[in-house]
Amino acid sequence: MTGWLGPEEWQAVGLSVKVAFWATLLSLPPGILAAYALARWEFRGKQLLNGLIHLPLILPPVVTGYLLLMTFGRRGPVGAWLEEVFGLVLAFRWTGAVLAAAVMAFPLMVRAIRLAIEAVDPRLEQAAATLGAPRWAVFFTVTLPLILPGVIAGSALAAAKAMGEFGATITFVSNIPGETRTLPSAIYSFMQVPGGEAPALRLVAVSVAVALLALAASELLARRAARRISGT
Amino acid sequence: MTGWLGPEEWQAVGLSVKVAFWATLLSLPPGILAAYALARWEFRGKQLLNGLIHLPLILPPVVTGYLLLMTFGRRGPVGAWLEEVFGLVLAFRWTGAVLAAAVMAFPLMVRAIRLAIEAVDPRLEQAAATLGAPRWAVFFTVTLPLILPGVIAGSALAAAKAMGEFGATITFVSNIPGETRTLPSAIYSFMQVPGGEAPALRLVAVSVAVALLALAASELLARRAARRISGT
Amino acid sequence: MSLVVDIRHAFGGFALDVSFEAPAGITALFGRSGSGKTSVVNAVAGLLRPREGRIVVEGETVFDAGARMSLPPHRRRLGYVFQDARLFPHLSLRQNLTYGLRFAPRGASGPSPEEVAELLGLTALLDRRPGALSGGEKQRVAIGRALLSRPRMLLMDEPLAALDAARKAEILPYLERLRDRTGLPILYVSHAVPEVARLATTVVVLDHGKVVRAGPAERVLSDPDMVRQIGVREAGAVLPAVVTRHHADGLSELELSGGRVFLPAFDLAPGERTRVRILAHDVILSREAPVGLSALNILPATVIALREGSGPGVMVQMQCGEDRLLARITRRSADALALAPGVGVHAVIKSVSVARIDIGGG
Amino acid sequence: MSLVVDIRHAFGGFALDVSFEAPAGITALFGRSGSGKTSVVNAVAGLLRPREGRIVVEGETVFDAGARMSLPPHRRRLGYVFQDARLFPHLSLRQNLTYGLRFAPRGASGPSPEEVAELLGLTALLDRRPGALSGGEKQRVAIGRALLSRPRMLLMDEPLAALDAARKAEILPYLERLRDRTGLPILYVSHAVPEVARLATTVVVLDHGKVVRAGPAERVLSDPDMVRQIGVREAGAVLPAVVTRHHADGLSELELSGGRVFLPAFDLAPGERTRVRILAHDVILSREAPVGLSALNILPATVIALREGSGPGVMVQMQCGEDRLLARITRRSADALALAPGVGVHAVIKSVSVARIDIGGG
Amino acid sequence: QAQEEVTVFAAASLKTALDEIAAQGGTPVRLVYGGSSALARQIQQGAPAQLFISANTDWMDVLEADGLIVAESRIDLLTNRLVLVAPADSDVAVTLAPGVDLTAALGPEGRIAMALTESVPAGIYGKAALSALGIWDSLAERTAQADNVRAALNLVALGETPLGIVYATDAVAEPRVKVVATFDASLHAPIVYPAAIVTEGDSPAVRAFFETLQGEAAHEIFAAQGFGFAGGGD
Ligand SMILES: Nc1ncnc2c1ncn2[C@@H]1O[C@H](COP(=O)(O)OP(=O)(O)OP(=O)(O)O)[C@@H](O)[C@H]1O
Ligand SMILES: Nc1ncnc2c1ncn2[C@@H]1O[C@H](COP(=O)(O)OP(=O)(O)OP(=O)(O)O)[C@@H](O)[C@H]1O
Ligand SMILES: [Mg+2]
Ligand SMILES: [Mg+2]
Repeated sequence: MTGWLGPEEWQAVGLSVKVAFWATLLSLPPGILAAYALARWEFRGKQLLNGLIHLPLILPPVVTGYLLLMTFGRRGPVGAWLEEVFGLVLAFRWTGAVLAAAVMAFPLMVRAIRLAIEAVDPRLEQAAATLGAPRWAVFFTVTLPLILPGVIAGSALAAAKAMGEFGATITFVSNIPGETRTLPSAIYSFMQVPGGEAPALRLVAVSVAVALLALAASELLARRAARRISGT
Repeated sequence: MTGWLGPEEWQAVGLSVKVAFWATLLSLPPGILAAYALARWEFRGKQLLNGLIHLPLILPPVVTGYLLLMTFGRRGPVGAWLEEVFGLVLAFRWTGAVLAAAVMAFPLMVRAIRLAIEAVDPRLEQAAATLGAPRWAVFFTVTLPLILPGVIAGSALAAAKAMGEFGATITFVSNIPGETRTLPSAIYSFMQVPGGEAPALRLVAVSVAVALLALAASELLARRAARRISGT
Repeated sequence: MSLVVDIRHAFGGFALDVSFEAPAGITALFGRSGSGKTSVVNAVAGLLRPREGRIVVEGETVFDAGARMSLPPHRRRLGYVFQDARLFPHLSLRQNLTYGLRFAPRGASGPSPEEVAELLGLTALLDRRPGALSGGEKQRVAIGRALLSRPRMLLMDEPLAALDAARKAEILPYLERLRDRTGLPILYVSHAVPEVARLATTVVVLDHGKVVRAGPAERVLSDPDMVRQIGVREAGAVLPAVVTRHHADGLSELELSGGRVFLPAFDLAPGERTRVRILAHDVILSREAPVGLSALNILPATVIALREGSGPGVMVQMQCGEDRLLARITRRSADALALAPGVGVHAVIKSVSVARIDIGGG
Repeated sequence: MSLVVDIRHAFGGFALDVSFEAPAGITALFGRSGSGKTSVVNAVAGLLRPREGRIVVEGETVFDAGARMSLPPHRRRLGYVFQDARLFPHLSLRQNLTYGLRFAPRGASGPSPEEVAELLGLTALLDRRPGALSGGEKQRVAIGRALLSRPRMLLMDEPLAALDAARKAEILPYLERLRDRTGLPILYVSHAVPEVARLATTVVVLDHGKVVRAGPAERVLSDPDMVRQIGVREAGAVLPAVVTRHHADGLSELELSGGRVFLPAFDLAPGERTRVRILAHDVILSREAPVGLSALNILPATVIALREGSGPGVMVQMQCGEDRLLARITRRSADALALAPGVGVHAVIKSVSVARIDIGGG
Repeated sequence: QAQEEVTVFAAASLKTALDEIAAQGGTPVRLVYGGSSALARQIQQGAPAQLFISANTDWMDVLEADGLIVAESRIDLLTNRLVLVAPADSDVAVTLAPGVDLTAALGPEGRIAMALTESVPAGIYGKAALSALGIWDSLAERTAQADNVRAALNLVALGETPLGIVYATDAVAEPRVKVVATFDASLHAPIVYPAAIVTEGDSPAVRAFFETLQGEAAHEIFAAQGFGFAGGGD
């Protein structure tokens, strides 16, 4: 198996998994918050927020990558500030790949979670409130457990997207072996040269295998969570 | 306004909207079917189907486009058959762009609808059955109306994705002005040359405006559908 | 037999083993909370597939585990009023009510949606959605919806529990008319003994998933052994009666096998047969024929047995004509009156204590 | 005043305009289906924000439309038993029951989860999930959950409707004890007059969103005008009484203002005050003192008024000591006995007809 | 200093050759491949590039104007040629003379695969060449423009288009296509791959590797891929 892929390729596989993992995990809190806000709150600029979240879906990834580069690059306003204040560099680092993947996957995650929140029976939340639970407690003890299947589904979608993300990533953090050269970037590189199809397809197979594994795991988790909720 | 964009660019806008519209509309029936199957049925190969549907999310779009070209191109097995039997040509046609956009958007749509189906209380479907409704009638009179908000959300996601799809489209049907030159292709084109950022951003603005409009409309529809369902 | 149920099923920790046969009319399923009533109804409706056994409705086998056959719910044509209303939230009341109509066989007759809405006091609400209804309103819609699906049998799981006395008093006679005029069989779950006594032809008593008693309503409800299941207050005898005449002052006269009784007027014609229920605790006993009492009904009877409970009460079983009567009195009174088997007594019954709800055809 | 409600609200087509004050104890909300009971309870709980008015619970203003203040539900600390159980489907019964416990103030005392589970017969089910429960089991969990949130007031919307008589007979005394020992006020919605009569200190009768009658339970339930709301069968008088002694044969002796009555034994000590309810249809009248009857309780009384209804019955209101008694007899009997205001009569009441459910402290 | 790794940003089409050169040892290098435009923008944003090899002079000009590359180090490292390709089983024969009728070779439905003619270098050169032949106007409608030259080649390889315009280097290694004709170098601006040292990344190691690239061994490898050299060769 190790013979089948070169060390650089294994590196790309590992990096992709790492990026997808962190992108999904770090998107979860803001994703749940945004989904909750869109599903439950009324506020000015709600449609704007909704549009903003969907933007990475609408824009060609190159544009998203370009905008990320301009904003979070070392010379970009936010990027410079992050580096100065926190010493955090995103540009051309795997952390930047995480950001790009997270941004691209965010709308998918938010949509799934939002649908789940909208399906929660508000009467159960009311019941919790009458039992003395403050709003945050209602959220953590009732809402969140009830939307768990949606959160898992959203995370699965996001992780799959993060595994496959390419356009924004390569535009933002480039294609640096060991740092930002994810599986899709590697596949792209192979596809750009004569005779690269075979190694590209080998990487595609790996990527599909990893993603299917993750998907199956998420199905299992979601099913277990759903069983809990059906209450039997 | 017409002066702000050239006629070719207006053409690209129109084409993108047309492609997104048809891609979304045509994905709906198979999308609902697939979501229903994944949510409710147990069958061999369920995980495989699930994986297959997610594939376009996991693969770099170029690869998806490449696979589409090999399958649905004029020389591809399915493409040749379609042309022979139905006279339907996809390669280099806007119909092909619709196919590419639909395939890319499909996982997003299916996920949303599936979540909605999983949230339907099966006891309502049972009630319909005891009132004499056969399974298909239960689906159309109870299940479908109840999942409408999810269907709308899924369609919005799919349409947004279809508006932004670029990699698979250009790989499959290339960039033919008036036929397959969608907004993202045009934007990509501008982004390739020094100083092309300004015109690219102009097109981005148009694309964002169109998508936001569609999103807002979908929100409105979904809200109305949800109000119906809350039953007040 | 209009309904044959013979099923066995196991949930985690709960075993259902129910077997009974019921003739036409209304079959009441009676039993404590958690005794398996809803499970039996679900099995009849096709929503629960028992592990073993069979179910026959009106002569047609709808479920047979041995033959691996189970008619899908929509082919069984049983109108089910669920314990939780289960209205369609996306449809208006009118659409909820008429939902089953389009799936009913062409020729099937039955009440019109307007009649049902009127009966259930829903006419003003027809354009509302279920979410904006009160608990009782929901339950009424559920009843109407089942009625309008033109079923060949009704399954009703505590349909009147959420309703007030006045509303019940409107719906019960309607169910009786259904039973009597159209012959629609009904499987009826209720905790309310007056309802059961009034409506049921057959009573099936469940306990911990098993049938502990099943048979004609008169027999089961008059059985002193059933006191524990039914509750002391609701114990009583159900006696067959024939209407003899209606008086101008609003009283109807009925002939029991043991004598004549007066009841508030009701709408059966003279000559028709009915049933009256006389609660044990509504009966006063006297050794001599009492005089000058407001009570109109005094029946001579002979003590058959005295049965003591744990409390201060004694259940006195009496022969009254060809039927049996029950009286619940204190031990102190029994002693004072020197009651013993064979002793002749007079049973004093206030006419109004044979309540409307306790009269019914059968 | 333990509870002050003064609210106005309008749904599409339904106007709520309710104003009443209730002292400590149990306040029963009574009224036909759709009369606005649940809406009032929701307003008290903070789940419905009325357009106008104010609500004061135990001296604390929890809602005041004028001052634009509305305490959020979780700060009101009212344990709400919903008409639909609303259990948390993702939690086990044990977790459902103890849900409110962690949010209760530190010092708050009350029954332990084990006690509550035992009382409600849920001990064997604690590890189950709500989806696998029967209708009555769900309702019992909902009651336990509200009790265990250590509320300063209980809101109960038809909590016992889905329960059998035996189970009710276990839960009712517990609610009484709560009322008497801990002084926990309860706002109680019910269609069942026996429950209301037994428990309620105050009765508020709603009709079409308006209060048609409110006041102490004895007064409201004994009011012949309430017959229409309550139903003929449930009309009766509620009289204050003092326990005098308990007899060895299982009877307890009580002193009413108009005489002595015997009841099946119950657990109040001699000297304690209580209430007994005597249903109008359980009373037989006689001009002369009857002899040789199994009925132990015979009270002398004077006819105050006769009220005719639409049927063959007459409601006879009598003075009996300082209290009023109601009897429902036929017009024929009233004529035969020549009843008229001022006439002296003997009211014959079977001891057991003053049912357990109709005795209660307060 | 042998440990210092040199980061090279290079046009994706150079991958095969550069991988091979790096594998021969010497200076350890980190090779980053991408589109010239993306790489140039990243260098503008401070990417850790030390050497930039572009497929496109415009972007190198931009960087030079911004002072981001060491101007004196800039050279035209490689050159390329434009060829007309057809599927290997095709029997089309064309001579690229002015006014040549390519539409006949395309048939009624066929298209000619190119890279984007407005933005991608291979497409720009191709359009220039066709214009010089005076046939662009008649062919513009019949193009199938891909986002990069590899995708255009792929269209021909799969037989989706009967003709395509790609670099000679691409055609060399693709057995499913054959070169029908080669465009005369005078028909378009010179196709060069400029290379330069990035100002911020200048170091002895990068200069050493830059030397290697211009050395004999590297030349052989480039030549085997079909590249030419500005200074001489073919
Ligand atoms: N959100 C709403 N919109 C419109 N009407 C409503 C709404 N909620 C309740 N109603 C109406 O207000 C009236 C009172 O409802 P409520 O639930 O308070 O009645 P209730 O007395 O509790 O009846 P029940 O005994 O049947 O539960 C009903 O007619 C109901 O249809
Ligand atoms: N899916 C299930 N899994 C496990 N136990 C179940 C399931 N469904 C029902 N039960 C149990 O079976 C028993 C009978 O339930 P059922 O609903 O038939 O009772 P019921 O007689 O209708 O009671 P109620 O009067 O309270 O509605 C209950 O103890 C219940 O907890
Ligand atoms: Mg039940
Ligand atoms: Mg209510």
